Amino acid sequence: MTTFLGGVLIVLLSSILAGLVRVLRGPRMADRMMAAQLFGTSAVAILIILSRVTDSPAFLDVAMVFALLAAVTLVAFVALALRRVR
Amino acid sequence: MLDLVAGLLIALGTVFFVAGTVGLLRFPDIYCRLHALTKADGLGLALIALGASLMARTPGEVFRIVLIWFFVALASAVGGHLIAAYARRMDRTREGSLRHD
Amino acid sequence: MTPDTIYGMTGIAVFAIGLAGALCAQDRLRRMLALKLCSVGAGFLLVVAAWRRPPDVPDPVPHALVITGIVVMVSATAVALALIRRLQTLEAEDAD
Amino acid sequence: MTDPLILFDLLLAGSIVALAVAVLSVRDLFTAIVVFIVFGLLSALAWARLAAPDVALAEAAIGTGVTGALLLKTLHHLRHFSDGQTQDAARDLTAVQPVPMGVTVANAAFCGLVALGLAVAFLGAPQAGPGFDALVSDAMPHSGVAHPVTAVLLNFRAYDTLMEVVVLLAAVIAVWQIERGLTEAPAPALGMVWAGFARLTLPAIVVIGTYLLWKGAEAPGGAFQGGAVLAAVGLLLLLSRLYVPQPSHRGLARWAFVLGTGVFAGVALLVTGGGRVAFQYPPEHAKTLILLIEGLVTISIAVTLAALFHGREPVALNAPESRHDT
Repeated sequence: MTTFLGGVLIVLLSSILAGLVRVLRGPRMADRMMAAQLFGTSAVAILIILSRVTDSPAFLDVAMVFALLAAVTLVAFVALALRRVR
Repeated sequence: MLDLVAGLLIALGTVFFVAGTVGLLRFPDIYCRLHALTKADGLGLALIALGASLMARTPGEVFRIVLIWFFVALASAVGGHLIAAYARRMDRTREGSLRHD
Repeated sequence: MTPDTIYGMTGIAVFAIGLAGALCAQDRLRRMLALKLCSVGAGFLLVVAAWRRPPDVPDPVPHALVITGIVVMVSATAVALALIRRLQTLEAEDAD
Repeated sequence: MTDPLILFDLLLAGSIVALAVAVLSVRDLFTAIVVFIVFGLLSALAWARLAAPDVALAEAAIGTGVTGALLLKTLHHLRHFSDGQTQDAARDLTAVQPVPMGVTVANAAFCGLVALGLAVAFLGAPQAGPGFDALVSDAMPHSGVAHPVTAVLLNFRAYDTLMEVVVLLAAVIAVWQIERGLTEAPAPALGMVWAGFARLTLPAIVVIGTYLLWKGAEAPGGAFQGGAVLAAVGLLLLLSRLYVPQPSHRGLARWAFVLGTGVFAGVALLVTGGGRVAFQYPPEHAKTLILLIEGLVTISIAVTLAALFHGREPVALNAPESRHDT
């Protein structure tokens, strides 16, 4: 089971790395920001699985903080950009 | 048995994550990518959370996993909305300024 | 190969990259980012120093030091970024 | 020995180094900031992997919350004030003459040498030398809390933590002075969906922040993590202009800034008054005192971090100090 979950972790991490191509290529700022949002979700998934593998429930709190604060960077981006448009 | 079901759910969730990333890379414009992203990562995390909570030891862990899933789903829905609204407004002002010129 | 060697080398690499960036960066914001990379690299080395083979619990003192370091770094970042913004404003006014 | 996660470790370590290179080498500054945020995310994962959930929590809360928002705000300001649509205009203002090749090579060689020295020192060091673990676990019964990291932060090395709170205070004083008299930006229109989201999420973040603070006594968590999470509420309120700092709130904010430092130092003085050394709390009151300090320090940290993001001191619009004070 641990080996299987290790494989899942590697796939999830690779999906983050593949998504980085979108961050680097853009073309718009919103594209880059959106990809970062997806990475937040992937990191939460990685932490949930990691907490199972290493049997440490404390990682769930880290995942919870990521889940709650995922919106902050995004809201900062949108709110700051819209200020200039108005 | 329970482990098997949990493993299947987690594997399925991972497939959704991979699909979301492929959509992020392959779809032509920002609105399509947003669609791929919010659907895929929402569902993928739901399946992984379900699988992980099947393997949880205490009810407290299950509760926290459910809470995490709920917050991520909420944030990703609202984030998708905000990004889409932002992109649309940017498109409009760009068009407007072009017509103005 | 154990996690501590792997992440220890990562920390050293990140520190060196940050140092190179801080020396070579052209604009102020990028130099700030490079210094932040340095601080994360140092944090890696401390956390690695605290790591013990799994049945043992890690050493709490370096963890506390890194947490202190993170908070001090965010204060330093805020001041540096405020200075960057102010300098930019003044330069823009001078250019007018 | 054959840890099934070793491949995951190698991949994670490799991507962290690659991201560090990318932060410094991509041309667009906005991309660099996004890559830096992802770098913070992955280093939090690595710290979780190294069995340091406290550190991962602090990095997650501060790295994804305050730091990212601060960097984005600064970039927005840079592009706005150089009033070009592209970042090239911003670069023209800040960039200087090209650096001669020799200097770059010398810098790279110097950094390589530093890295080499560090690597030799690191690999040559004895595996898992004597740390402070034994000392800490011996002293744990006297600390008043059950979580070693919290015991170190608020009891054994409380001087460090006091100074850290002082650094935060100094930072907010400096930022208020630097940004004296700048004017407010107008509110962004985020729409109905955002309003509903805020109504649901902001209280939830408050609950989770308090939970992290409370949990710090026996498990990973504590004042800094809790404070950073609570600061995110302030950030969201400030960004969406649900709360606009008023000049009349300045006094309250100042009290909140000094609250943590004041109580921390006050408790130390009180303990000295009882004929003990500054942070040697009487064992029967240790837990109460630590929780009191942590609670108030959390409020202080949350308000200070939010103020550090907001930057300028709230002043009346027709105040004597204006932006053109030079």
